[in-house]
Amino acid sequence: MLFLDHIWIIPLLPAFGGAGMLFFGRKLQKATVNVVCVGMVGLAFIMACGSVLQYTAWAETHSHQPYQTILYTWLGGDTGHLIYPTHDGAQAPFQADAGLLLDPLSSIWLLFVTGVGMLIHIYSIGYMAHEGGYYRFFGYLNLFMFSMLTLILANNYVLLFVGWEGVGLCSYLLIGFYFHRKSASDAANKAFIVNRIGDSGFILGMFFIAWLCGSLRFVDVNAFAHLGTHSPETLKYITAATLLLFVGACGKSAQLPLYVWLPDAMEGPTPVSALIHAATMVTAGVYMVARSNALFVLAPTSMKTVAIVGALTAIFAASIGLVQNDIKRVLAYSTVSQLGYMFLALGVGAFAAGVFHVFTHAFFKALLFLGAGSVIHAMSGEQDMRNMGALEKRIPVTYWTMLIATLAISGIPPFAGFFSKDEILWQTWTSEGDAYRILWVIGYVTALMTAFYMFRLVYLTFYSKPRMSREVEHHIHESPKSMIVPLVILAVMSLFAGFLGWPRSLGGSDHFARFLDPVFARGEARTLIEEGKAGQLVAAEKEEEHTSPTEYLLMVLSVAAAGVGWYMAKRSYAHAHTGYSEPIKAASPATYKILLNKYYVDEGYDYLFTGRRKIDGVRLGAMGLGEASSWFDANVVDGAVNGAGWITRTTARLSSWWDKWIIDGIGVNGPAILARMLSYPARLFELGLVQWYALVMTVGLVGFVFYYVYH
Amino acid sequence: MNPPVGTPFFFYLLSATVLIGGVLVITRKNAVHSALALITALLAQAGLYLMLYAPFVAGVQIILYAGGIMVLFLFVIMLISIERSQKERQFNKQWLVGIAAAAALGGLFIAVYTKGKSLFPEGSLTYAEAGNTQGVADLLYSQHSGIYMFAFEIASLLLLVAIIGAVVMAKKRI
Amino acid sequence: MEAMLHITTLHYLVLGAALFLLGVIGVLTRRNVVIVLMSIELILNAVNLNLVAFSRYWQGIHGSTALHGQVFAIFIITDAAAEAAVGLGILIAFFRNKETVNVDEVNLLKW
Amino acid sequence: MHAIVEYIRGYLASDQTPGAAGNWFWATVYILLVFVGLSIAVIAMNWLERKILAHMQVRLGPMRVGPHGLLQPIADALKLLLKEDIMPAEADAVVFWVAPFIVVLAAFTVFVVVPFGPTHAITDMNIGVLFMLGVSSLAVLGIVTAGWASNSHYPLIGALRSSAQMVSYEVAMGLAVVSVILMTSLHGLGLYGVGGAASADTGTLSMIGIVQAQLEQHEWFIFKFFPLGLIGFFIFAVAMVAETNRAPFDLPEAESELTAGFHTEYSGFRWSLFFLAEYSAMIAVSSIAVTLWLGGWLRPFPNAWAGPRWDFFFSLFPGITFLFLGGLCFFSAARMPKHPYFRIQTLGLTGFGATLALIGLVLFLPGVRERVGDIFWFSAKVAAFMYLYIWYRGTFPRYRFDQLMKVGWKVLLPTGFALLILTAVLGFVEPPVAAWLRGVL
Repeated sequence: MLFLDHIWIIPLLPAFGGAGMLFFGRKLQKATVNVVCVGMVGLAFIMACGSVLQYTAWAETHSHQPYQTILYTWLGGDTGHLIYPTHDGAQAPFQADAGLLLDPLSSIWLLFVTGVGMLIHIYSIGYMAHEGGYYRFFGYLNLFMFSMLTLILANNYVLLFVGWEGVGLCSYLLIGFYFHRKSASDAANKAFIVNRIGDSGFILGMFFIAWLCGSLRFVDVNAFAHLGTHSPETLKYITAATLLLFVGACGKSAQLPLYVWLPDAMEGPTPVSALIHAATMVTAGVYMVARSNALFVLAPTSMKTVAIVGALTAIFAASIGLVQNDIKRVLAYSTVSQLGYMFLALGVGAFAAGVFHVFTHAFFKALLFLGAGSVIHAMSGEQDMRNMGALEKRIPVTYWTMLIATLAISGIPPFAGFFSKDEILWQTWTSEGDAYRILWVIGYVTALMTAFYMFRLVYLTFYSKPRMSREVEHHIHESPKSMIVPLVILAVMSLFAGFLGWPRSLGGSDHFARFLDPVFARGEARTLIEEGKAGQLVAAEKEEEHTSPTEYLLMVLSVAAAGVGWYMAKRSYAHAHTGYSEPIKAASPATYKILLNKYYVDEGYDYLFTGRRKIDGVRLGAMGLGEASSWFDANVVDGAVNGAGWITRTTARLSSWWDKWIIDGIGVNGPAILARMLSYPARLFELGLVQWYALVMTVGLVGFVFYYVYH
Repeated sequence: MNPPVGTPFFFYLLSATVLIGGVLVITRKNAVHSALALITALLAQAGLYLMLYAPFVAGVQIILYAGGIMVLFLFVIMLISIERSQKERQFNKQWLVGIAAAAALGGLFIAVYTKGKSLFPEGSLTYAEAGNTQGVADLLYSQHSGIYMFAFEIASLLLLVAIIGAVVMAKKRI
Repeated sequence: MEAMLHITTLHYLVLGAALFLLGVIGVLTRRNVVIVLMSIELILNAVNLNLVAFSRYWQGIHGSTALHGQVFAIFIITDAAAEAAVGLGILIAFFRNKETVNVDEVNLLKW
Repeated sequence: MHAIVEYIRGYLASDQTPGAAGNWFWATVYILLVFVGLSIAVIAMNWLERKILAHMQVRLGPMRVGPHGLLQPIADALKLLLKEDIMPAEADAVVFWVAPFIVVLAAFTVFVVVPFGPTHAITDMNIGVLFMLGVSSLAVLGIVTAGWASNSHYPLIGALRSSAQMVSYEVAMGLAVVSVILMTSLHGLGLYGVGGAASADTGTLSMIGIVQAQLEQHEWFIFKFFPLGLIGFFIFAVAMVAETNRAPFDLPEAESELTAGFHTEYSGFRWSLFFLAEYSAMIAVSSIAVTLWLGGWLRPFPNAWAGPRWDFFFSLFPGITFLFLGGLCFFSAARMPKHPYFRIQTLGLTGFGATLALIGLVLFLPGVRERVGDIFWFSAKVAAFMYLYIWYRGTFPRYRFDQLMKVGWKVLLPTGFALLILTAVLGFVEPPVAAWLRGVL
């Protein structure tokens, strides 16, 4: 068990790389930076593969337990401090280990985070070659890898939260990588602050769990959830805890209403967008909810909330994406939308399907972003799709790989996206309760929109007529090898990753869901037996029985939606000239304006929370309240404080006078003056000449010897 | 081993050299002459050490005093010009009192030695000088009988402090 | 004459005392700092001479390993080296500031 | 009368140095021998240095006075003795007069403890090495006073340079020597050990004792704890050149900068004393190096090639050497021009060669043969050093003063400290490790 026993090395590798870069990077050559950073992540990837392989072997003989290793306790523990009462009155120590946990769920994250991370590192070598702060960029990236791996491998909520905050920090640093640009630093601040709102929910949820279970380890929490005999009171608390956790997930994974930071995060370099804001970090929320599935299953209200928020986010972001012109922004909204899909899956209890979508999404979305980066690279930094066009022949590799990714995200078989998306829609449909049919409809429309805006992107970029300036056109070139190779690898993965989850209905065996069974199924089965009423949420168990004609029908329908979206995009944009017209604008200018301005959500937030916009010079909302309380503080509270201060000062002055003239004057200086006057005669004896002292010494010596000889 | 030859003769010869050297040290106007007289006295004293069967101390006396410290003295004397001081008074105002005090001390010494004459009765003793260095080393470093090991370390510390002190004192800018 | 021909420890002690007195006179009366420092060396040497003489005396009583006096002499030579280095360092600093080497022109310590 | 003869003959049976045996007669004889030998060596060095330097620069060197200039040093000596002895008016007379004698005294006194053989030393002191270092360091006093007493600028600068230089390099020199003294106490049969186990674990400062330690430990100290011994030897070899103020460290008398340094104002007999002292000091420090690192009087491979046959073989070397030199003279004489003007030269050279050959034949006599082997090997090793000195002078450019100080304080001194520590550590650690290794193997 070489790799499994030393699994703690995996996060430490990029940590070393990152620390090395941030401490000594300034002096290093670019080649050294490459070798160290990419090498560290590559090693981490190799170790991750080895660990997962060994884990599968290990799990066979350990009844599919999670593999857990605790290095040491870094907070609380047996010290006797930090003891608190839990909800049933028992005393429990607050404890957080530096412990690692590997189970199928974290295995999947581990593999694609290190794998995609490595590819994006390689890509960055080419993409960042001519940028300043090269070592800083790679240092941040490695630091991010460390945080993300900590998050994934954590065996308790507190350590997970450490990784959670770590990736937040790296996200902040990388969004603001071009910190001399105001928009970039604003975007970084926005991401950071919005995430903190979510984190506050997460922390509260964590405390709830600690209070409920007496422990924050996942195994203990799961054991608590599987206990089965929960009073209605406890179930309410669990609902509250899971809702709070979901707030955290909303922040990190950009769900309504906290999604606003993600589109702005595109200010960072493109590899960062691909790695952090598409493939890995934003799925942390999904991971956290999936990790807490045992608790969520116990709280139907939370599940419904998750599903509804997910579905709404999906369609909301997709509709915005229809009209955006910035190539990266389209992809950003697409990411938000796909994240919505994932939460929809989690909300309807199809955890495996959600995770599967995360997995496939990581590849094709990273590919899309990297492809977009390659396009931007070719276009000398131009990001506006209105100024592109007809790049198909000029950058063929980028074109082909992006086309594959587009087919994948649109859900066209047999590309990866088809399997995961179809699975989600199918699970939504089969959930009991009519309301879920509405969610299905929303998801279905979103799928159509997805196909439309993705093909819109492809047509505007690669087909149609060239709309760029002559100068830019002259410089178009295919990207260097280090950028192309990751694109190709990711394209291959986008093509084949879906086969892991080939559904039973099409004659497959759905390896992916099977692999995840130990994480999700057991809890659900027990809940089903003991609760009965939670049955409608448990779809995974029953899917084998439901291989019905409906499923094939839905499959055909979703493929049809993708086809329709493709066709509409082709008709509108296949021959777009300079000054082409948007079809939505033609149909309804008002809708177009609302969509283009993103439903005015940012402006609304400015009025309500940030106080950046005022009405008649008066701030509204949270900041207005702040200003009012500030006035109260300045005039009333501080006035009282100043009054107290004045009284103190007057007293002190009196006391000072007394000290100076009475105590110091008579008490202290008096004796000193006396001593000086008395010591004046003794001073006359001191000549300050060394030899005089020596003479006195000699005379003293004579005296002593005389005394000892003749006494 | 044959008894050393002419011990009293050499003793008186070397003693005379030492004393004359000492007198010259404190009477010469020119500091270089003083230093040369001191070197002579020191070398003669090294000879006395040899007569006392202390060859190691004699060797240290030669290499450290005559070869090291006195070179330092000469070096410093040459660095500071002393033409002016040669024309000035050589003795300070208290010289008479100083000599008187020293004479009193000398008188007391005489008194003490006349009183305690019988304390050191033996004549010329001969001891092996063969193991002298090894014996001194034994006292300084040996694991069991090295009772001066700590003192030795302290002495090395003292030297370190002296090095730093001398540099700090003498260097214009550090 | 018999006493003159047998060199006893006392002979060395008398020589040491004489050397010591010479050193004391030098320290007490000379103005030149260099010579004062040299006189201090004389004093230290007088002490060393006594110590080595005592060492021989004790060797006569306790055998040839009673070398404590010689060890002390070596320590004193070490100290003399340190003293000379620091003393001459002070002397150079002093000369640089006051352009003189006369010790009775330094009495700043008085104030 | 009989007693006196017995006194003289009695020593020959003993195996001690005359000093240790307390034999005044032989001590005086040895002193005279050393003095005469040293004077001859200095004269020979004078001639050799001029000839070798000349040949290195593709010149002939002195050729006129005597055959191949053989009588040149004698002529020079005569000239120096007869020259007027000048003393500058402003010089400090007494000190000016005393200074060269201090230098000469220091250079010659050193030879009291130099061991030309197990019994061929004037005396064997318990503190031999310390004595040599101490007394040779006294030379600096003479140089400093000479420079100061001249009351002139160049000599004073030369004197200051000399004192700084010699005090600096003495430290490095002492460290190298101490490492050897440490080695004498490390008898342990470790990885490096090839000799027999020793009786006691005490070291020695005695010159004879050091050579005997090398004999006992079956290796010259230059090879001991390889490469530590070699490094120590290197430090010493550099420091000793600096100590003797020879090229490339001849800054105190750098002629291009200071005319002649500390002896600029000296002339005639006094100048020749400085000359004598310089060469004696060179021989003295070379003797230290030979004794400490190169096995002193030991012939090559005294342990591996032991036995009467080998002894006989190696005892032939002194005679062969002299015969060879004599042969060289005959050869040169034969090649002299046949012109009558050269008759005296040819005759002189033949006579000289005959003398050398005669000495060589005498050295083959059994009684002599067995007694001079030690002296021969010692002198041969020292002679190699002497040649090195000349070679340095012929090849190396002079150092700048700050570079000189840098080498002394920043290179040799730290290396010396490291060497000392490593020697101690190795001596302490190596025997058990070696024993363990042997156990493993």
